[in-house]
Amino acid sequence: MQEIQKARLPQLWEYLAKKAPLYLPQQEDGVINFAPWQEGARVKLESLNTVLPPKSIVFPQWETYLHFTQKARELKLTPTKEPEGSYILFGVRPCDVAGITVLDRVFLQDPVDVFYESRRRCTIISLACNEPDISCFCSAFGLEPGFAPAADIMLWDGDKFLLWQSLTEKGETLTHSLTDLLEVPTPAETESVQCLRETAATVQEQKWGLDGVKERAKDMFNAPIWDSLYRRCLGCGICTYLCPTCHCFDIGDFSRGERGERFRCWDSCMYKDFTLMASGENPRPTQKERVRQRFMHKLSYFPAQHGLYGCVGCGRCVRKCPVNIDITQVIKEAGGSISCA
Amino acid sequence: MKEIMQKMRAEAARVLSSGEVDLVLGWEKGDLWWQSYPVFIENEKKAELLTWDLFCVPNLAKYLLEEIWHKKRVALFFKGCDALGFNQLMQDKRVDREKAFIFAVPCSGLVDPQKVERAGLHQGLLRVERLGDELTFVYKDREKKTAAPWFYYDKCLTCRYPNPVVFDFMLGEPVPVNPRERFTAVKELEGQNVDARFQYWQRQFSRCIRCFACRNVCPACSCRECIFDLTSPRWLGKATELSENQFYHITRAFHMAGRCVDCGECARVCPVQIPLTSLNRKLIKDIDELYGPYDAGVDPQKVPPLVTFNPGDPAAFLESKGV
Amino acid sequence: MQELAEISGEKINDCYQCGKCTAACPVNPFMDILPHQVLRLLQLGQVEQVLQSKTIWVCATCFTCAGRCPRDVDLSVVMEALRAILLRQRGGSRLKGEDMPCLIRKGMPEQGIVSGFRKYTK
Amino acid sequence: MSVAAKTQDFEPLIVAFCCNWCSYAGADLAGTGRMSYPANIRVIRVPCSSRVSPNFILRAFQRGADGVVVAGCHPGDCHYVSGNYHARRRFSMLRRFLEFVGIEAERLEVHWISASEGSRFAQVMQDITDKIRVLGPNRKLRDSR
Amino acid sequence: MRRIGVFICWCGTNIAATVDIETVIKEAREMPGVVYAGDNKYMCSETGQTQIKGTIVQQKLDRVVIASCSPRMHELTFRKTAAAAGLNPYLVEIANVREHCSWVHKDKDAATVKAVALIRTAVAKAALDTGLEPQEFVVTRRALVIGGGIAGIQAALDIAEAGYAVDLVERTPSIGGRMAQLDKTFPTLDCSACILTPKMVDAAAHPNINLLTYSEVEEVEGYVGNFEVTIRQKARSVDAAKCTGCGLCFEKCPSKVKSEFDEGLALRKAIYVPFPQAVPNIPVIDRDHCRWFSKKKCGVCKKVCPASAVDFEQSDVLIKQKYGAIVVATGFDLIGFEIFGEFGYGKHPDIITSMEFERLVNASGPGGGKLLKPSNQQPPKNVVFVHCVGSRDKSRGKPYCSKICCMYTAKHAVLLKEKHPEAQAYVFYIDVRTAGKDFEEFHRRAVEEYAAVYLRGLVGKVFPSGDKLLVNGVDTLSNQAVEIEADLVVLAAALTPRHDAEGLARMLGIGSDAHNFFVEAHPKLRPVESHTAGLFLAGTCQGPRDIPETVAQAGAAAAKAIALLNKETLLSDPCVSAVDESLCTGCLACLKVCPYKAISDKPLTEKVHGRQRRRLVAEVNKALCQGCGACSAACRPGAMNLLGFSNEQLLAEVDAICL
Repeated sequence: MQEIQKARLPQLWEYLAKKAPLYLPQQEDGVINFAPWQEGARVKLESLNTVLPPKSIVFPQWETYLHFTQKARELKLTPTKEPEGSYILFGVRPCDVAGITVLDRVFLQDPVDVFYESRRRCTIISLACNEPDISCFCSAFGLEPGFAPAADIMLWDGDKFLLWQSLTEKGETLTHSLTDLLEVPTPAETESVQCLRETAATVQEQKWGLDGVKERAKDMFNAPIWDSLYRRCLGCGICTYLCPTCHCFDIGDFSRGERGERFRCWDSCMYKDFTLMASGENPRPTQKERVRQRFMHKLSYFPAQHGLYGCVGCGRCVRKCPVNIDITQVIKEAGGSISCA
Repeated sequence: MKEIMQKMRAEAARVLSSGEVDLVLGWEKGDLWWQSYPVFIENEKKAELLTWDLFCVPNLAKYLLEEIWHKKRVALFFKGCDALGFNQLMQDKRVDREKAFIFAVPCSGLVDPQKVERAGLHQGLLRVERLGDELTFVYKDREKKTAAPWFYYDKCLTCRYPNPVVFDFMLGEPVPVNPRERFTAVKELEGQNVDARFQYWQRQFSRCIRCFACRNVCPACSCRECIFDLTSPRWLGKATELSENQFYHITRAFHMAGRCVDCGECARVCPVQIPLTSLNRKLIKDIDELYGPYDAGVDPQKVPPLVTFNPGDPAAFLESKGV
Repeated sequence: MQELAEISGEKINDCYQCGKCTAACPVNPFMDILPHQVLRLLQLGQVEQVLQSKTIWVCATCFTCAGRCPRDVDLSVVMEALRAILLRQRGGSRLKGEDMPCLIRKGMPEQGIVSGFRKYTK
Repeated sequence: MSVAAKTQDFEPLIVAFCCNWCSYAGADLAGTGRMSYPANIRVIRVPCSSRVSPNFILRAFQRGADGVVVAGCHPGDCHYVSGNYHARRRFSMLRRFLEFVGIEAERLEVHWISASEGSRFAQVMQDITDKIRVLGPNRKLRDSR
Repeated sequence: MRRIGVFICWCGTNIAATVDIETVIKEAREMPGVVYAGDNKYMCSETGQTQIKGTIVQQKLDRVVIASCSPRMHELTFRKTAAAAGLNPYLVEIANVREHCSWVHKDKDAATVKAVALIRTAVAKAALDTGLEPQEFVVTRRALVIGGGIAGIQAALDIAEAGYAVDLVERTPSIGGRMAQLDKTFPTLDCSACILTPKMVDAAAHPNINLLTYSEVEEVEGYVGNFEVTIRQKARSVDAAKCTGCGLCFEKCPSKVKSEFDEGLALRKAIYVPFPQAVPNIPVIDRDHCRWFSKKKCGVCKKVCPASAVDFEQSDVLIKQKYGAIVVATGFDLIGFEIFGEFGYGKHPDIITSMEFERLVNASGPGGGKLLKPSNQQPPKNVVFVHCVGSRDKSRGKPYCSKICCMYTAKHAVLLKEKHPEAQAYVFYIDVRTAGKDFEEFHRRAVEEYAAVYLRGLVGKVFPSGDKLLVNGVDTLSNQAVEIEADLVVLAAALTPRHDAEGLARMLGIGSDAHNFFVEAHPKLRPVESHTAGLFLAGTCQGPRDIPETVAQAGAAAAKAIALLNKETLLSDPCVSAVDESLCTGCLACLKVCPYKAISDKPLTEKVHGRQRRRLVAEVNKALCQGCGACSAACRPGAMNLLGFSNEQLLAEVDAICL
């Protein structure tokens, strides 16, 4: 384990940014999002969740993957070059790291998404949460606010310094290149990590027991809760677009005369045209089916298919839903139990 | 507020049990301090779910669009801004006045959770209460008091119609109307040069993720099919390329011209904090300047300024400004 | 001609010689060229003849001609422009900067000096 | 880049929406009278200036137009009685609004050109082309793809 | 995939000299959907049209683009050509590469590039064309003429003679209009009344003409072939069926009011006929001035009427009638004099308008046509006439020439001398315009035989001096200021449309110019039609003109109306708005911007998730819609779409033109 003085962070970022594009949480007009570092960047490490999850970097909202030209009756296709993968994500919270592992299940399984695969070669430096928010519930899914096992490097906030632990070979290599900036922590400091992890876990007041939720959720298709939830749903895409695990996309063309390009972009199961078919038929005709789909997918279908929940408890949808549709209420309905610490 | 909440519950139970209405739309308290969300009550026994607190911000009027079809009559609670939205729906012939039984709830301002968070008062917060002009933040083991306006939504601070302009039954006393200047941000932008303004808006529009929350929450956006969702013709591409985002925001705002009731809901729900209010208010300000003052949503019988004309209108496009 | 157009800003060619300016002019008996003739001569480019006339000095700038003109030609402004052209030509010798202190001491009103400068210098 | 250099290298694309009864006919008259104006002007025929939706204008800018002109009958002369009055409100508002979001107002011009004003049509088009040349290409609203 | 054919016209050298045809053909062949591109020296010629027709058949074309002159020139020609080859005529698009390209650009490369762009745009639009079918609708075979002056009377008589029923609406109690007020007519000096009154009687007696005097048009709805008009017949307070026209009532009536017909120079009674030859010869009660109506006293007329025709209880009647065609002939007013202070009109009784002069010189007018000074009833000696009072005056009056003043002033000079041989006429003028048969000769007679003194110049001031009027003027020919001691000053005032013409134009949906004269559909080729089909113009409501021109135009308007009424049915232009009911929200913003009231709401019942819903949607009346597209732009979701200029098409055009 090593540590870096907070005062030296700008130096670190400058160094890292020279090696590869470096993304970290930055503030613009009061909104904190991952953005490429540059001189004078307004970095905001201390805030918990960014508005958009780092999903927007590994799986951008839209990307072109094919160019085409069409002359008379001749069509020529040129695939876009694979995106650059050697960038660094700095300051990713453990829930968001877990979100990326959920995306991995989708995009890295056969057939592998080569664009995602390429972007996924990035290095993830995670920052543990010391004090999760009241709307956070990562622990419900067996995650730990103070630790992200899937990260390459793990950081803990020790007030004046960040404790630094590489978790993977990739992380180790990077750590080795930083000997000038990193220091060896005192044993007391090293030990404080354990304490931080424990405190963070206890701050989350609600202790969730999710035993049997996946199984019960399966039977919730006709549950009355959907009737009360969907009626107030506005049908906007905030919950899905801000979700670190939602991964649905649409494919579209943009053309200018005979040349054009094909792109893919995020889509949302909350939109009424999400399942609209060319015939005009819509298998999810009302918002009820759409709201149900979203929760069932996270709590039942995805676990059934991939063995893990499609929710990481980051709380973004809970905080940003304009009408407070709250997934924790659904989890409770599915038998999730809460005991207050 | 508690008093009004009691009245709400009593009135809701009364109109349901008397059979005057078969649905009451109100707000219900959630698990967390800032959660007060729309609730649909069809049984008088459930009237106890109703709440009235500093977070009852969602406008209930738009739910009428769907609910009205299967109901005899719907009772609902309106703050001042909600009533304007309702009138706009009336003007667009989307709701039938007869089908709504309106309880007016004068409102002197609601609390913006983001402001609470920014002030660092959110950790461990249980609830927020108001007495006069003072807020009390209640925690497990302590309390904190502050002046209320600090934490009100910006839109509440500039609110010009806190007392509903349309209702059947008034709950509580009308509150004083004391709005702050609402065009400050617009004027500030107008004072900048065109490139500075472009950079400002470019930054805002680039953040847009096209979640359409601003549209879906808006009481003036009530089209059955939105132009932005159409595939033939495809007006708006799905990629969030900057020019497409610009098209979205310019067109959205322009569809609001002469129709925006300035309720500020679009800006409230925007997850990336695009200052949509400034776009809407620029149009309101120009309409006021060019065609005389017009407040959408006050009188649904008035002809909105952009579907009428006066032969003596100014030709404002002849104004030329330095680049 | 161009100078005249610049100073007056009037469109001489708009005049269609209805003579209303002359008909309305209260001092036309004292003019050697009648007001409408002034415009006609200007249309023909005969500026010199107009500048030599008594008319432009007789004109009292009462604006009656301007008020009555059906073609929006303000003859009183044209007259003033003609006078200005002459005065500026004659310029220089009439009023010199170095004479100022003396003139002021003699009690010439300051307004007079200012307007004198405006008239007699370019 | 200096203004002069800009002016030489840059051939602006200007889309003109002309109402069939006045401005399109005015453009025809400019043609009949062989009154030349820059080839940068391309006319789209619409029945009335009130047919022009702001969306078409925005789309033109997205697709690379450097300037857009809407031309209709003089107020009071509308073939459809009141169309241009509606257009006048609509584009007064739109032009101010575009300026507000940082687009040079000069890129959108509205003119009343009657069927008998061929020379005015040519003059207006010449003036607009000159102005846009100085202003340079539209980069602000153009789709980057 | 479409099968589009592109035909490029050389127009001799008109296009080919500036646009490189070969390049254009090569480029056109590459355009999406194009299967054929060819050229012809003259596409509109017989051979060109044969080429188009042949190619449509051979190449199985489903859309046609013609790059040629302006669509305003030959769109119809080529639509007919396509139709002859079995293609729906609305599947033809024109790329205007002549007026908008070859004729206005000199650089061949630039013009060629632009021609290609224009063709590409037309191809993009054509690809989205849909075949349109005009609708047939029945014509109401009845005409309405608004205005009972000479224009209205003539138009009504002509239409009636052709066998169609006509309603002739006149605002005042009698038909006759301005012409009835005149004394003699130039240049023949025949008596105005003598030639007009027989026509008035004819009109009243014609079995096909229904006179609606003392009536006004209140509302106009509908469209060509089927106008629906509401006419308010004001209460006459005299039962027309009983009245014998004996005149006892107005003989006895005690209330006196200035006569409108006599331009205020004489008095009439509160119950009156405007002039002795009035048609119908039935009095009306001017309720504003009648003692019975103001004070509930008097009632003398009722008492003396031998036929008991006076009826104080009568009320306005609203008549609703359908018409196939409308002729508008509302005539003129004179410009107001308030702004021309220098003439002193209104400040001295001997300063009068030409219209007042007409009344003074008229045998049936005040003073029995003796032409005496209004101030003292003495014969005038020196009379000054002033031309162009308010006309040709862009600063305070009207910039246009009122056309008739030169001639009637000459006539007045002649009439003056006839009445008072010792009198002297002085005429101030800027130009004397005598374009017309025998006009110049007449004017010369006034100068040569009647010794009128013409002074080239205008009047600067008129002011009283003793019992005379001093007139300051100028003669720009002798270059001297002139002062005349006059007994009478006559001002030739500018003609303007009726003061309420603007409102009528809006009610009818026709255009009016900056001065509120109604606008013809084309200044040269369609001078008696308005922009709105089925509405025709006659007389001075369209612009200043004299009697023969007015009569000719009235005949022409009548002929147009007759041609229209002669058809049993009409075809509507299919380029109208259409509603996509699935998109329509029913907000009816479209209705608010529609200038033709062509949009209404209608209920629609549909099934949503298995349950019935009834909602409002907009509906377009295809016959009323004129295809302006205002509704399409006002419709937020794009439910309203103008066929032929649809959203899809305009977007495709924008995309294509920007390439």
